[in-house]
Amino acid sequence: MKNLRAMSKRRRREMQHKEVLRVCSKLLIPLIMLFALYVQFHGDFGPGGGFQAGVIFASAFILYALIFGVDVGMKVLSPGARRFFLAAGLLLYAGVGIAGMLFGGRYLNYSVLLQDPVAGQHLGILLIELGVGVTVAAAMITIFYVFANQDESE
Amino acid sequence: MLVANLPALQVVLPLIAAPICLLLRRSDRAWLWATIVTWFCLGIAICLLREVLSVGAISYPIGDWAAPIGIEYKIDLLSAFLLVIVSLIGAVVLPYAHASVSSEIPDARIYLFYTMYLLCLCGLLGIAVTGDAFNLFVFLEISSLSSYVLISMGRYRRSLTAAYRYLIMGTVGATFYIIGVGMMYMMTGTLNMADLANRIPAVAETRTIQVAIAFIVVGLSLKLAIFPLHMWLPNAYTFAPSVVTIFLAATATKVAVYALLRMIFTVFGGEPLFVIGEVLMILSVAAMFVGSLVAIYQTNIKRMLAYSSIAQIGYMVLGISFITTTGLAGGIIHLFNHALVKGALFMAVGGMFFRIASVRLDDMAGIGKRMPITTGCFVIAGLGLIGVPLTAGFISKWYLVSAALEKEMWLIAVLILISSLLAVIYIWRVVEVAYFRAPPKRAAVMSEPPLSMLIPLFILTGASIYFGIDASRTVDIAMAAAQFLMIGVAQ
Amino acid sequence: MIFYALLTFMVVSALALLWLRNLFAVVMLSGSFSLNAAVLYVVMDAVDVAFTEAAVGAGIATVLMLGTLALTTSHEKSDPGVSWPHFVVVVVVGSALIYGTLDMPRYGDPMAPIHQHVGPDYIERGPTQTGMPNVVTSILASYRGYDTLGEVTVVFTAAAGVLALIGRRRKKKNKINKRTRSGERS
Amino acid sequence: MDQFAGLYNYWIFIVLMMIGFYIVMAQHNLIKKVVGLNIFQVSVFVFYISMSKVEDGSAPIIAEGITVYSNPLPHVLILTAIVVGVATTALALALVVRIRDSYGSIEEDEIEAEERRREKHF
Repeated sequence: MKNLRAMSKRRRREMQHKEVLRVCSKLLIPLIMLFALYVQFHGDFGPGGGFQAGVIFASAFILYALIFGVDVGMKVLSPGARRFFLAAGLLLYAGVGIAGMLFGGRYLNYSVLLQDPVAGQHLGILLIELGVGVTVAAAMITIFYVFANQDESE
Repeated sequence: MLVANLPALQVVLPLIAAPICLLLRRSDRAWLWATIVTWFCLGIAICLLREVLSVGAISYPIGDWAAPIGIEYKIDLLSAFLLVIVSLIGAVVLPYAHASVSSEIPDARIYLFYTMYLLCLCGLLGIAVTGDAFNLFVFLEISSLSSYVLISMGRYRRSLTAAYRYLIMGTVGATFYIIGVGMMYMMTGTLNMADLANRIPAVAETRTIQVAIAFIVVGLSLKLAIFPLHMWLPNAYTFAPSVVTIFLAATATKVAVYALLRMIFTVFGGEPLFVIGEVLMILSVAAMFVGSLVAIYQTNIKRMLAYSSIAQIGYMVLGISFITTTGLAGGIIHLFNHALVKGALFMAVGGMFFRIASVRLDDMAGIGKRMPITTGCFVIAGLGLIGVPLTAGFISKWYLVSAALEKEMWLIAVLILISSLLAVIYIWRVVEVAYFRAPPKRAAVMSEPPLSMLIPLFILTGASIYFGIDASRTVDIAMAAAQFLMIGVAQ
Repeated sequence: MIFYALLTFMVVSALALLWLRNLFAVVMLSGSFSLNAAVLYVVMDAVDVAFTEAAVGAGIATVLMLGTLALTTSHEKSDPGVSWPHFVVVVVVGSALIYGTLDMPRYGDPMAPIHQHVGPDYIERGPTQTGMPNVVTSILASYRGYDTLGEVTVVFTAAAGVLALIGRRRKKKNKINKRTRSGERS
Repeated sequence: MDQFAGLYNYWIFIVLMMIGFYIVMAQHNLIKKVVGLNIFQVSVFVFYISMSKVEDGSAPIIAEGITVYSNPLPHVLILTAIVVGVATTALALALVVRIRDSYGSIEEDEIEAEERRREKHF
């Protein structure tokens, strides 16, 4: 048990010396994020959407934390910020539903959001997919950091 | 405008409140927020019940997509009644929670506790209003996941294993449920409950539908903790924080009973109902006896009440298994009464735990003299559990017995009475220890819990007496709901 | 053909899980099982599901399991042997399911009930009502948007639940441990 | 044997489900139980997706020149179910970490023995 932990610590120290890995990941991470955004906003036409985008976006953070250490990764997104995004995505989604109500439709009716129902649907779907993406990404990052952070507690 | 949207708001209000609660962070603010929200939920539920009573069932297509295409919320008398039960308990528990939770859970996690509480409430309410078989699964999982976390927040390490075991069994149950829903969908092409009810008779003879029904019933029975699928329940109730035990014991199993009722009466209907009824009858009688007998031998008062819950779930399911209007009404009344009675009992135990930090029977010696109000409420609620006349429990058992007599099942009627006597034994054990045993010397400082915990206890205990003396309102609603459900059988 | 190759591989990996004692191998195998399922989804035309399964099932779940292994242990203690009561339960449940398949519409049958009722309706109305060629997105986000809201809530619940269970234990960890243990004794 | 043609796939899914179900019930290791639960659920998902398939159909993304699409509804349901599944897994694993911390073991039989040793208190 102790060995394992020591090993993972040693490995992290070694990782910090792996120049190739660090350079490559620095190149990769923006690409991963870009791909996440593509998946997020292209979900209407091809496969993809908020869930997949959120997970891919989170994987960029996870990769960063794996290579540069969890502590460094934690600094990029503080616990408070993670909690904020976690709640914000869900609130955005539920809020779009409430907006539908305020505009005279039933809950989650997007057609009433704009004058043209199809455009309204488009807007509604865009917003709720954004909400999904934000919450899923924040949730995955939170869960990963919490698990990764246990390691150093002893 | 808001009034027309009440069905959605009933569920969405706690759903939106939960992330806000997460952002509040500070324990007191989180508690205050959760309290306000739950009382609003209760208000909405009462409005909905009144509306259903005056204009009949409400249908609410979410997103304005008509039924089989979109998800529909359907509130008939039964679901409105259940909404009131769940949100009533949810609201009454929170004032109680303030003192209890801060004594049992580390301060840094209290806001997470209330977040989970709101999510659990949201899930349970969502199950009660939905008219869509798959949507039921989603909300079932919201309530389940949050209750796993709530249970694990107990102060024993066994809370963790209890939560883990519940998680495994609950997830297996939910997976069984989606297997069943998948098979039904395969044969009918729809997920909407009303639409399913229309389309199932045409394919009711197929083996696929028969297996689908079996899987749905087994899956929900796991959630319901009906004997012999009750293994997760005793530990989960025993080791959860007091507030969680009160809330789950009074609502979660009731909602599962509702889901079972909804599926077998509204969706399946017809022939298979009677087969399910026979199986459920045997299991529920077994549950009544096994639960009560095991309860007698417990030395931990929470575990005793947990086993008693298994027996009481047996009574509710027994009512369903008669498949008559009286039986159903008895089951539904018992669902309501048991929520009040068990809520009150667990609240009293939580109050004792608050002072003596133990739930072992031996540590309760002489507690009747030191905490007379709490113990008094425990005894009154205990009488309700037994089913003494002038308590709520009497009304429901009266209907159950008369349902048995109606079907000329003398044996069942006798068994109901005998198993009620078993409840006398385990409640008496507590009374004996509490009043007739000398208190240990170190217990000199024992005193009543704070008023914020006593008032909710009074409300539930008082209600359990009130609904025993003037049962006309609950009986009327339960009878009407039962008649409405029986329409599905006649077809 | 590829369909059956994938299925065979899935059966083999699931069976191997029964015997493997090394938890690291178990987790990796379960990840590859998910990945296999993802490819199978593509074969069955469910591209969105495949995408999610690959990212969530094979990706995140595996990462979390590896994290758990690092925190606990990576080797299973003893072989529990065959548990006959459980085996009987499994055989009964499995036979019930197989009995249930006997009246099912055949695989790929275009006349199956699900291709007659609500399903094709979505394909017809989806693009015109929501302006999205991807019908899965239009159902997910609009027609059954409420399910998706519930699903996001589940994700939220899981994240908040993980925080409640193991969040921020760095300083308080030992204290909590002691408390739980003494709670047991009291 | 012609009467069973087109059902074999379902049977294989059922075998997979049952292997997962068996692992959940019979294995003592808590992590392995979670893996079993995953296998069980993924197999149910595969079963759902297989019912949406239409012969010669294609993915339900509307494009010109394609007339037969598979049924999109099961896809949506399973998308939801997958995410619910991973949420459950995350919670289960968090519980396992806590259990290991307070019991020093993740083997069910050892934990039960430990609990029974202290059972007299309950």
